[in-house]
Amino acid sequence: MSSSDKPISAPPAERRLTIAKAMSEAIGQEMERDSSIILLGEDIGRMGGVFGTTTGLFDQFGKDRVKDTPISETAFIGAAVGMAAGGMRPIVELMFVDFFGVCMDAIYNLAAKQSYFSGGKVSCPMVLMTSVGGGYGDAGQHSQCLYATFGHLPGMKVVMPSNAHDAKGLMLSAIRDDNPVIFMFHKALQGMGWLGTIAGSITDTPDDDYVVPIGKANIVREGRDVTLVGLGATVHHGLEAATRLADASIEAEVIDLRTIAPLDRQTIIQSVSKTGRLLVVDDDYLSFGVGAEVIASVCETGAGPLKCPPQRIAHPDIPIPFSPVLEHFVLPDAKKIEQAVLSMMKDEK
Amino acid sequence: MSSSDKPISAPPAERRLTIAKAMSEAIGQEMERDSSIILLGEDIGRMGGVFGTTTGLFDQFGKDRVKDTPISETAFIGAAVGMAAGGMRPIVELMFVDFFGVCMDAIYNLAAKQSYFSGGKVSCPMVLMTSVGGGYGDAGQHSQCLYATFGHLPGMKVVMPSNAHDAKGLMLSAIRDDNPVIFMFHKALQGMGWLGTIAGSITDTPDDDYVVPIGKANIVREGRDVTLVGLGATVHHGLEAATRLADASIEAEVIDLRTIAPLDRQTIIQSVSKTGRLLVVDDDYLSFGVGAEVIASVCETGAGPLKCPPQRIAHPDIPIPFSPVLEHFVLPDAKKIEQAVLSMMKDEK
Amino acid sequence: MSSNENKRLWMYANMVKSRHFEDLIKPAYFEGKSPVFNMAKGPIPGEMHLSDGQEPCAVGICAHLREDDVVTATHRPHHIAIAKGVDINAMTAEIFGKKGGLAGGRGGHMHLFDPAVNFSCSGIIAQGLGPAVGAAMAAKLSGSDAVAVAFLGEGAANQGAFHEALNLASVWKAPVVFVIEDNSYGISVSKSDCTAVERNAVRAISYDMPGHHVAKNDPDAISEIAGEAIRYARNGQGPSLIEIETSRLEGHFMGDPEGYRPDGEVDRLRELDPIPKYRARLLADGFEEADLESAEQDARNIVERAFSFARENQYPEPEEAYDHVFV
Amino acid sequence: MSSNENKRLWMYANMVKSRHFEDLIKPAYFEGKSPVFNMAKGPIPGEMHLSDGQEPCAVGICAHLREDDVVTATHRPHHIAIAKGVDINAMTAEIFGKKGGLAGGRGGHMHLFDPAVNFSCSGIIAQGLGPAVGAAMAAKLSGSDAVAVAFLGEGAANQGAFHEALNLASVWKAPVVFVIEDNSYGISVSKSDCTAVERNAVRAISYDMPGHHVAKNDPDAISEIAGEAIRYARNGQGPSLIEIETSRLEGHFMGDPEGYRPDGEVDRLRELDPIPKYRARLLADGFEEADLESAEQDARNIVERAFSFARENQYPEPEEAYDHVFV
Ligand SMILES: Cc1ncc(C[n+]2csc(CCOP(=O)(O)OP(=O)(O)O)c2C)c(N)n1
Ligand SMILES: Cc1ncc(C[n+]2csc(CCOP(=O)(O)OP(=O)(O)O)c2C)c(N)n1
Ligand SMILES: [Mg+2]
Ligand SMILES: [Mg+2]
Repeated sequence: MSSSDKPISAPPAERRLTIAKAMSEAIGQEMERDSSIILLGEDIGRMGGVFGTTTGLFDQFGKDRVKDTPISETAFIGAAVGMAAGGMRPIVELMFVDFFGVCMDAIYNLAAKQSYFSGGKVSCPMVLMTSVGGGYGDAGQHSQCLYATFGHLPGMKVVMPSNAHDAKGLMLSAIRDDNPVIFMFHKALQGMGWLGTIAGSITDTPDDDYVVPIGKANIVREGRDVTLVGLGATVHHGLEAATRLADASIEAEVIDLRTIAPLDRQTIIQSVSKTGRLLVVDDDYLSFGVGAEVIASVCETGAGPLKCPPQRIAHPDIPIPFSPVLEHFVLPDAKKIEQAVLSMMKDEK
Repeated sequence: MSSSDKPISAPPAERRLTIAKAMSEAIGQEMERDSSIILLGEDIGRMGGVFGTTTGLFDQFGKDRVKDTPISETAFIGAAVGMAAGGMRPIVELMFVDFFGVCMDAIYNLAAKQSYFSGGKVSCPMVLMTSVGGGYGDAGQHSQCLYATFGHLPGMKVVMPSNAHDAKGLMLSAIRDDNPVIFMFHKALQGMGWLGTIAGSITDTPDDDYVVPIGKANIVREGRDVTLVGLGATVHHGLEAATRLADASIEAEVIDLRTIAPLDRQTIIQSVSKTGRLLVVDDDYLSFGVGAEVIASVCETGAGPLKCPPQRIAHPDIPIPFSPVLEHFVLPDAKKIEQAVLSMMKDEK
Repeated sequence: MSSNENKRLWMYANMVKSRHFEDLIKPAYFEGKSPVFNMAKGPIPGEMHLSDGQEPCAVGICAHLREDDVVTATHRPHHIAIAKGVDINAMTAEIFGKKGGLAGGRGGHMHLFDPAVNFSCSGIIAQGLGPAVGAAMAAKLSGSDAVAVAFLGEGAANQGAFHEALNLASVWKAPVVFVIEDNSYGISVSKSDCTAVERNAVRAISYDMPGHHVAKNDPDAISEIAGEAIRYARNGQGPSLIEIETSRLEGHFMGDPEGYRPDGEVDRLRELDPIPKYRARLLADGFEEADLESAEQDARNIVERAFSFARENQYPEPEEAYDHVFV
Repeated sequence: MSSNENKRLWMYANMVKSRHFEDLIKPAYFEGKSPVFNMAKGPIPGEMHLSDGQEPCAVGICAHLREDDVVTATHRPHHIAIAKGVDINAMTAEIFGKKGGLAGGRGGHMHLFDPAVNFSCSGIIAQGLGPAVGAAMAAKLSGSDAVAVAFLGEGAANQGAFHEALNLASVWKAPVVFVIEDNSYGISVSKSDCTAVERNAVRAISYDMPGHHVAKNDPDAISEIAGEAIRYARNGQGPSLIEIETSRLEGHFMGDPEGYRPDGEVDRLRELDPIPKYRARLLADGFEEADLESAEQDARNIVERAFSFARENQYPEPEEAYDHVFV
């Protein structure tokens, strides 16, 4: 059992929250402040969200503001667009990002283009929150990440926290943003007991109102030898690998993207200019993915000189397999990162 | 008026076909050979396809094999998956790729995963043909390319011809492939009079049965100084730029990807190893796009040494604007390629 | 004039305005597109979906709408936009891709947004229905009695979004009216070749909402039913579905060779052109020829001024392409 | 025994088999998941949707199906797979992620494909309906009289794919039967909170097809209606819709705390458990206790052998993850 694999234990400090709790808290606090916020989605009412994103909010705000929907993603995400145009600030849950195929038009052709098609006159202040990621045996239609799918299409901001602190701050930024924001949350970090949770995602989370800005990556560990770029779960794998690499006197700098679109290229390029080595790690499909975008963004600037070719680790271009022996074989983890870095250190130009 | 902008004139040789005619011909010839092929889509019956992809086939094969559908993409693409599992070889048209948002589940969660979820026991021999591209003022919901959107998701092959010869050969490959193949055709190349057509897409096209293999890029012009990678329309822009660059004694090698997934990395890497310079040009959105994947694929191998940073030109990360002055400003063209190459030649390391 | 007479004259004038609008679009669209028809050329590139023949649907519904009522329309939006009171100068400029257009030329004819009168449209079939439900709920939850109307074609009634939106509207008792303009074609495919039922109005049963059918493309009949459905929504009684039998006098889009039409169909439809028919009826009902003529003239003037505005308006600077991706 | 008696015994045996299957899944699923319930752990990770209570739907329909008839099922597929005759050893091994599984462990419990009996399922709501229409058409066009059946939940009847597939099936006169297992919940959301109509069967009107409603989770009643609808399809008369009132005796998935259930609901439902009820009826109808017991024993043995097979079966080699992305 790896260190990231422990069941959640009681948080030591009072304000140590899971991402789920941080999301609910941010939404609840903001709903108190702003009566134009409305929540829509499947099982987000009485149940509080399959992934705990709306816990307690139905009781607190009632059924007019916290609305369970039919299994009609096209209609209710479309409705959110109409609400947003009409002055409300809907927060909508798409239970799994894997379901985007039944409702993507409302997202990328309506929400994402409302501002452009209206010359900036009609805004679309909506948050679409959706779960991503696998690793728990939920197979090929319930474990996808699709970061690049969303990052590729203009007009939406796309964020994903790796811990509760950032989850709250990014959620507040997302709700207050006048543009559509896709808020991805990773199931391996969510802090639902029944899913298992990487411990590092449970962090001190201020009770107050604060924002984590959209579009700003975070250097979660400094280092001089190699830049590890990750997001969500892979940030924790990167940190774990960095700890092990430090034993071998290799100092990895770990960057948590936090925002997929717009991508904070500057932070990455600065880091790589310092370290001269780049490894991107994500758990979305490899080709046309986050790794490619980060590598290209660095290489096209001529940043460097790079000491070895930039590398990427991702889920390979195969559907996500069910059997744990298969799934864990193909998912990125700390060990794969460690090995990749070790071989990059050897592979000097 | 650029050279690529001429109205279609009568083809000089008898077998000079447009891509539309080449597609119809391939489908018709294959339908004669193979009675398990069925055609489904909107307006593909009597009308012969909005983009001429099924001209004459309704009259030739009748309404049982050439079926106009309701505007129900989820149902009829889903039906194609069921037909494919049941031993047929459906060819389905999604009129514009921009509509993927109403039916992507049937494509990427059903068609693309049928083989994997059945351990290879249930195949999904279907072709989904769909129009891509803008440049003719059809605005933000009818001009998108989405190459990377489809290329990113595993289990599908994705092809796009730049000329009629390849269109026929790729279509025959696609139909005979036992896996789902997304066959994109570019509106600027289609040879519909009413759309205007880049002349180079109209080529000699054998009457016979021949295939262009899926997964093999094509070097359409050899050169020693820079590798231009394009697909569909941008291949022609690349060729036009190469002609102009040749006047300045710069010899560009132009690669036509032809297949987006699986990407022929080897051909690209070999070319870049020779030229030392890489410029990728596509008309899909820039970020998380084809350019990123091609650049990353080259850089991660350490191919080179590169004489200057690899570059990409694409549609920027904005919805596709309607007004021609806006749209032509943001679309890639020969001039932008030429200028990019000229500045790359200056920018030696 | 009585308020009903006023309304009828308003409906007539807006039908004329809409038709004149399309009549001016036609030659403008073909500029630069002959002798070779190439959609990319001329001052109005891209697809162009005209609404000739469908004017009664727009005016019959919009006669009952206020500025704060929301309308979502389709790829064939001009008649509806005009009847809803969209700024016709800015709308025309948008269609010409000009800086003074509703969206500064970014949207074009399928993407007309005018927040001043709460109008918008989308080019993806049936995808305006969800937003209309949401707009209706935004009004309802804010305590307003504004309503929303979603227009769709009969072809769109076979799209999943139709089913989801009507069910959701019913469950939420949203003040929204769904209006099917049944012109019996989706591009080349006739309704009977792709729709399991003869009348889409029966589908209202699946959503426990009133389903109305209006025959004969008749503005008065449409207005009567529309009044009922919109009152029903405004009173908090919930959504309705209205199916209107109308006709598409032009091709699906300009340049459509219409080979799929039975011989003589267009001629037959033209004989039933709702505008001269309605004019004759108004005269028979005692309207003065002079009043109609002056309404016609006003309508035409407005349209002509809009086209002048659009033509004289400048193009955006190319760099403006980058603006307004986000607000 | 008469053929009808045989069929009833078959239905009973398959309900028992299905229930016993779920009864063995339960402890197996919880292995490694206690004291802390973590879905990722144990021999069966991931979500697990049990079908306890819904067996009558599966057997009532499948009693009329042949191997060459096609079934598409849902995220809650075990009872249907068993009644359709899916290889139970390979199915169990698949659920355990083993090499001998239907897909060598690639698919898991929501993705069971057995081409030998033309069974498949998908985890995305209502997305199996289009494929069923296509499968039905593949049979029809090849001259076979095979039919297809698509199962869905009542929650899925609000998804756009439902509307599109039923309309398409009707337009094509496809030999397909749509079967709604109405267990009155979609996860935590009750049918009445999200469905505009009380009975989904009325929605058949929108597609000009017969719509049947079967109350009380009764295998005989289901079988009777199913026989009619499947005959109708086989005879080339077209599609039908069947709505079955059934009950979900377990949570939506294993581990569901079911806080959304009214107090006492599960107890009430358990009292109506269709399996003991049907057993009692068969006895009342003159079946021999011994025959039932032997059928039960056979069913249990088959299930137990399947679990032994699955447990003893080896895991795939990790590298096999890369196989079969393409055929
Ligand atoms: C989801 C989707 N599918 C297909 C199209 C292409 N398309 C544009 S208009 C049209 C026909 C629409 O028919 P109908 O709804 O009856 O409206 P009408 O054109 O008759 O006004 C089609 C198929 C589209 N825009 N969106
Ligand atoms: C398109 C889509 N939306 C949401 C879900 C999540 N989900 C899985 S099962 C379920 C409830 C389904 O309810 P119903 O159709 O009644 O089937 P039941 O679970 O009761 O058998 C939901 C919402 C999904 N799998 N697919
Ligand atoms: Mg129509
Ligand atoms: Mg249910």
